[in-house]
Amino acid sequence: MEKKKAKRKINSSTFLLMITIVLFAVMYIAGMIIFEDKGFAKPQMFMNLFISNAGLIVIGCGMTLVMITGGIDISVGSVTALVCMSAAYAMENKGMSAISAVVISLLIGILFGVVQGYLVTYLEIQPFIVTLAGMFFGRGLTAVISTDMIAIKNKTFLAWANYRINLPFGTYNRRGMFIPAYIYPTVIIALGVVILITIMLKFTKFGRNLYAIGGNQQSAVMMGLNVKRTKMKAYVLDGFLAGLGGFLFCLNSCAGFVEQAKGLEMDAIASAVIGGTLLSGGVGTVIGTLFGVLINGTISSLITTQGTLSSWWVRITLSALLCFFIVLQAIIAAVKRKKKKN
Amino acid sequence: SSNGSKDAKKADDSSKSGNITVGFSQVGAESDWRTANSTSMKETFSEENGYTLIFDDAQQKQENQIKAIRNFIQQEVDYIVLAPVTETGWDTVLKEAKDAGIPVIIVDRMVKVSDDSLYTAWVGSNFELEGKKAAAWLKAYLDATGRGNEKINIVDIQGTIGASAQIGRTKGLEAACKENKNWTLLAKETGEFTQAKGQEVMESLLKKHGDDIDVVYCENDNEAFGAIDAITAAGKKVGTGKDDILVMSFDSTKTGLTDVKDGKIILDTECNPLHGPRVEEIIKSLEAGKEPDKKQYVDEEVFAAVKDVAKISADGKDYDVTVVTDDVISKRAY
Amino acid sequence: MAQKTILTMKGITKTFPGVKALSNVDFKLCEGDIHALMGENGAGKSTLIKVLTGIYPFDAGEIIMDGKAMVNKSPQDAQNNGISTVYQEVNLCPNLTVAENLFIGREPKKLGMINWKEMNSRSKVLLESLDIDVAPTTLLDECSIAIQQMIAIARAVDMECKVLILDEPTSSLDEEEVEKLFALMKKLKAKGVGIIFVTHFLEQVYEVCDKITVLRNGELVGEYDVENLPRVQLVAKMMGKDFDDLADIKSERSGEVKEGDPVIEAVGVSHHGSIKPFDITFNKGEVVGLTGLLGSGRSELVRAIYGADKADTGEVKVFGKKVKINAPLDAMKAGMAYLPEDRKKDGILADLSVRENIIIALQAKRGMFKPMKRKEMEDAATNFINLLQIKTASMETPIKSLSGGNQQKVILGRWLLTNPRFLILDEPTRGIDIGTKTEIQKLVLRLADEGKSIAFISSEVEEMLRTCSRMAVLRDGKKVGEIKGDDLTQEKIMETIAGGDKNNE
Amino acid sequence: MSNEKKSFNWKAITQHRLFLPIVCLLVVLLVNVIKTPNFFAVSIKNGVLYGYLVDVVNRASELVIVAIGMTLVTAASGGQDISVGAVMAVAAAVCCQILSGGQVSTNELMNSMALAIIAAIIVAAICGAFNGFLVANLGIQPMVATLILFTAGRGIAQLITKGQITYVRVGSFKVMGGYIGKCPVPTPIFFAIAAIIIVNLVLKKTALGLYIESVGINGSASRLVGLNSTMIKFLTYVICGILSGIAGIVASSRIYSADANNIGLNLEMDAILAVALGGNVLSGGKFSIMGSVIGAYTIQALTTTLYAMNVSADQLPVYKAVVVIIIVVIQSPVFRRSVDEWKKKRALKNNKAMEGGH
Ligand SMILES: Nc1ncnc2c1ncn2[C@@H]1O[C@H](COP(=O)(O)OP(=O)(O)OP(=O)(O)O)[C@@H](O)[C@H]1O
Ligand SMILES: Nc1ncnc2c1ncn2[C@@H]1O[C@H](COP(=O)(O)OP(=O)(O)OP(=O)(O)O)[C@@H](O)[C@H]1O
Ligand SMILES: [Mg+2]
Ligand SMILES: [Mg+2]
Repeated sequence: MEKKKAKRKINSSTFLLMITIVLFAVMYIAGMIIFEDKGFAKPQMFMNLFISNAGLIVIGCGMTLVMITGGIDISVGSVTALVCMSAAYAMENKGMSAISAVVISLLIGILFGVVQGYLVTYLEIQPFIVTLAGMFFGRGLTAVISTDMIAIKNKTFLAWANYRINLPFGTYNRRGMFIPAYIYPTVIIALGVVILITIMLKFTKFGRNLYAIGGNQQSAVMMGLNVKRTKMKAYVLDGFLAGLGGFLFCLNSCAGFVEQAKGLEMDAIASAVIGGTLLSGGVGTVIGTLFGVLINGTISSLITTQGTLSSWWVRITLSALLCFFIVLQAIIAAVKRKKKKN
Repeated sequence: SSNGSKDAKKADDSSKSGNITVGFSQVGAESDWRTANSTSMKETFSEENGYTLIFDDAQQKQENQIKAIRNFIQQEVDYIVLAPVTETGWDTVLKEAKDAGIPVIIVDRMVKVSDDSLYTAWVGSNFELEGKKAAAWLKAYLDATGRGNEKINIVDIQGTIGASAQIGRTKGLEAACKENKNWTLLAKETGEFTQAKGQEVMESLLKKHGDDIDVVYCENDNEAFGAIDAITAAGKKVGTGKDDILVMSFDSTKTGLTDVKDGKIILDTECNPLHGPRVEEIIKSLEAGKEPDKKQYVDEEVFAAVKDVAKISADGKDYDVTVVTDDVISKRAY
Repeated sequence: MAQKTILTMKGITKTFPGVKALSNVDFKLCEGDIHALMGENGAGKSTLIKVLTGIYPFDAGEIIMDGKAMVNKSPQDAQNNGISTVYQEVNLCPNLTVAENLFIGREPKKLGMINWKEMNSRSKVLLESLDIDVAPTTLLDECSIAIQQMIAIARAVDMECKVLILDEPTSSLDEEEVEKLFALMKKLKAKGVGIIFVTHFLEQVYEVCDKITVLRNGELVGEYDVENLPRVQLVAKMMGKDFDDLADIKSERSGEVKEGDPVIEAVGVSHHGSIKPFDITFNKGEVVGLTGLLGSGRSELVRAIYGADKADTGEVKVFGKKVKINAPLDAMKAGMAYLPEDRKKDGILADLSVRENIIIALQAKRGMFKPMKRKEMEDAATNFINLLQIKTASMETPIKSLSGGNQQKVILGRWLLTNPRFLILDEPTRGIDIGTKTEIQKLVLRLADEGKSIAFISSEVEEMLRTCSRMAVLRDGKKVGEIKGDDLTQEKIMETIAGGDKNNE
Repeated sequence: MSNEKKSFNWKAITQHRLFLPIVCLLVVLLVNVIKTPNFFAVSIKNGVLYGYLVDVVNRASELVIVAIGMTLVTAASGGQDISVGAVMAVAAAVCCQILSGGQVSTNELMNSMALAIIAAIIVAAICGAFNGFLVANLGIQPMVATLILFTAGRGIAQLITKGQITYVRVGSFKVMGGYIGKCPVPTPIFFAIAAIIIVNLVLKKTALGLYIESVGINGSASRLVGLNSTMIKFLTYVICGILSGIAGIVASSRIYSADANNIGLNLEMDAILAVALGGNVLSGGKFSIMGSVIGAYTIQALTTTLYAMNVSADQLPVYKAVVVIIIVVIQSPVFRRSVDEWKKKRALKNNKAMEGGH
């Protein structure tokens, strides 16, 4: 009897995550079958999902943290732009080293985290509004630094950005040459962050407190948790991850400009939600967010591979797939809920 | 490895079908100009012409374009055509293309990369030259109408800050203002290439500078439409009259030229979106084993509402000024 | 006699906008004492506790613990200072497991990481020691409110503490659970823990407590030893006036219930997974009690009738006519009203004013396009505030700033306003002070006299015996019997609940 | 005596929930007294009202209309509709495409104006219904549900206009974004006022307002008192869709064209901001339409002010962010509490000093 109950519990809390992973696998395999002749089945295609989204994965992790507390951070796109611009400006216009660019990036992230965290936690202003202001601020500040595009030519930086790590598998191109699949260091950093945060969420006091706060903030206070400090820490960590993610983003694009990473916050939020995180707080995992990112990436990859859609059909198809996905998820969850009740 | 060779064979089969595969990464569909640009590409690289076009819309996001190029590489396309969202940030992914042995042709905006061999050729507009042409025309026109020494106040309604077109066109004007001592640039404010913003900015400028403004330099047609509305609403007139305001614009879309014909826009400098044929030329010469010119500017004209100026020169070259008639408008493709 | 004082509160004063919740209250707790904190609804008991544990800052006064003055800035501070608390409203996290709710903030660790295995096994031991039948890995959200209450208690008692505060922990527990709790309290008392115990059940006070402190309207009435304060006097002190004893209310009943004048009949109604098909009839002018052990499905039964959970099978007849009940509104239109058991979750609209909370059901019944006039709303609100003696700063005060018991009265008022012919009361007297409780019981009987039929659920058998003329007994989601007339005795009920064969019809 | 009365009223005023939003709006406006003295000058030029202030009120119209819808959605579902800008674009596209009869540019109406407007509003309502269905019936979180139309909307609009900007250069169409005959007041202002009045009337004359608040505060309790939570949430999304549609028509009439990419661009963020500046909670429950309206005017006043002060548009967000933060901090309960405490302390000190004086 007890065992049965325990099993039921595991199902309900990891269920959304499992749907997400299964749906991702189904979609990807379908893509591999349909677009096999267009190279969709190549391992590198899969690696590209990680390469192109390394920054987003890290930013998504930060987003997941604040969403678990019941908050949100829509400044991440602007922070990314600001990080890229500052790093580029520091290296190109001020002649600083690549290492100092890293430091600057992380500092910017942390600074945003601290200020936004303070406003949200101690002045109890709604997170959406605080980070909306953060979004305006970051974007504006980017323009203040420079309205020109700055290309990064710093040798060390470019060496980092182009350091290819070949994997022991690959494919043959049409001339019969073996091309190994490869990744960049950004991918390793991103996956490292996912693993660390997963451990943190599951096995540290801080991690569990985040869930408690998201579940019921009032209760968390009454149970004697230090809600304010925990929340503050979550925003600072989120800021740090936004800074780090921004830097990874920068490694992918090697440039700084005002319009960079516009709308990234929506990608991050969508990824987290598809991965099973609730905007209302208390529920979510970064593994889920990782799959959310991969799903978004796969959808756009499928559309690119298809390759005959006009601009507007791209948008419509993209959101139709997104819609299909979200609705399917909702329906499966609802059916599951009903079953559980019975 | 048997699997690998099978793949290789299959790829061979598909390339034997004869079509040349071109992957085109477009910025988006943010303006009529862009749509015309996409259409030009699609018409040129059609199945009938012996091509397979893989079209990708990046929705104004550079990261999407990077993804698309990586995707093209995996699809083993023959050529990649890139209309970049930004000038910078292409080193890594273009290197990947180069390593895969796929030539990359850049259209529209230029890219800044550490190594020029990362792309094969570039086709596009010279935005700064466009700005210079416009300024040259204005100078010639003022001279021709006897206002050459008058104090001329100009406001610049800029494009989206950071866009290459904005940077080039603003530069062209600024250089001219420096040269002509009697020209004053009263204000620069972005209208974000849209009619609504252009109107809003113009309203505000009119309130601030009132009757002082002589020339409004709009960096595209949509902004010009907005500015004209704002000017008319404030009880002023656009046109050549004594207290009127001269409105200058860029792009020369069909609707823009209609306003030129009506005398609302005094000068419209063309920005040609029809890149398809030029790109095809480059691909043809590459297929033939030739090396094309690295930089190729598309031809662009200057359209005026008045006949006062027949010829202008900019960057040491002469350009004819076309006076807009119904005929000119009906020939416009976009 | 030489008991050591562990906690002293002196001259505590606390004001909320519009209310003086506490004025100059003194309180003293000794080692190994169980100290009852008594008072009517809104007297300031919960507020005193919240001030002590740092949820609210206080305006004046001082708190001395172990001879040192201290101020708890937060419940965390209070915990660190050895004060462990179960608040009146269950305050746990619904999205966490039972084990986590028990241990959050003090998780067992290994190498700096939370040791889930140990946490779960320790939880299991703790739950078993209190006879709580739930697996540690269950999500709290899936537990019934009584289980949640027990978990909150388990959490509090498991913490090393010098002072244990229990604010109405027994309101949603049945007698068996209460016994378990008392045993536990006595054990802690023997260890020298000082316990502050808030309850509205006088018997419980006399069963376990040593001292009683009475509050009235935010002011201290006095501190007494239990032996020196007979019940009648205690009640008089709480209410500030003499109280005609609560005994035979039932004798006040005038009208005879006419059998066979059914208002609501349920035939074969069931809800999958929670309640098996049952038949039940509610006659005009009759109060029917529903009894059974905790989790026996009493709430589920009435919810199925009311359409709160749509019934899977069976039909409901009103005055012999079949009505389709798909949603609560259908039930309301058929003249039903339902006072839910979980006030916080299903009852109050926290941010809305008392006035709005009172009129909302009537408004919903009338429909969107027939909004009530302001005057009408105010009259209704004033009427029920007076009738039920709801203690509120004004009718525009948000309901969330009322004391628990007063919130309950507002919800009761909400349903009376709709003038139902069939009233479902699921634990209507939970958290209500003794005076008002009697008032409500009287009210229930009066309503029955007026010809309304009533379904009454309560964990207090005595209360049911006083009010009900017939009782249905449930066990494991099944109706196992009905008792009426002279059979209506405590023993008989217990027998049926336990599964005596005789009455299983 | 009169003094006493005044101070009594004063307290009542400061307690009013719209007090701070109004003060913030006034402060933003008053900055101009120093910086741009002619800001408040309103004159009649060319037969119409002319001045910065007129611009503020005129330009804010779409934002006001959308913010009203956003308020209702926020109150009922505790989430925001981020597709409003895209829905505006769709409505504009439908309207212009019908008027132009499918051409890229037209100088005469190809179909009747009423048909175009009604069709546009119906399409907008359908968009709202789509969002409402996802949120209310399927229980999808609002921001995610509306993310779908947020991405698809402009694509749909482009599909309708075939990727081009459709121009309707006809006087009668320009009226909605311009002027009615000889009336000196810009028409969008009338639209905004009409929207405010109609929605307020609906909320006053029906119990919808109470229903929305109740559903937003506690869905399960609302259901038990007989409210149809699903229906009410759904309804707010439909209303929000319709209002977005109206705003879209006004915006497209201003530029007599359907610019799928730019109509209502980023308006969703400003609308949400307006809701918050009006003192509303973004997690649902109690709401004030007038608060959001004031919030919307505050945002536009801020933008116009910054323009008037010659702040370049790309740096404008920095100032906007700072002002927004200041406003929300002033309105935050924590800040107000600490101010109250500070006041109390000072009063206490003064009292003591006075006592000492005795
Ligand atoms: N957060 C608050 N804001 C405003 N007033 C409050 C608040 N909390 C309590 N009050 C008021 O303080 C008074 C005392 O409330 P309290 O909750 O302490 O009563 P109580 O003795 O615990 O009653 P009950 O037995 O009903 O739980 C009540 O009048 C209540 O309305
Ligand atoms: N939220 C819930 N999730 C899962 N099961 C529940 C939930 N609430 C109740 N149950 C189960 O439903 C059955 C009936 O519970 P119900 O609440 O009707 O009991 P009850 O007799 O009203 O007891 P009480 O009101 O004293 O808790 C029980 O087996 C209980 O475990
Ligand atoms: Mg209490
Ligand atoms: Mg129950």
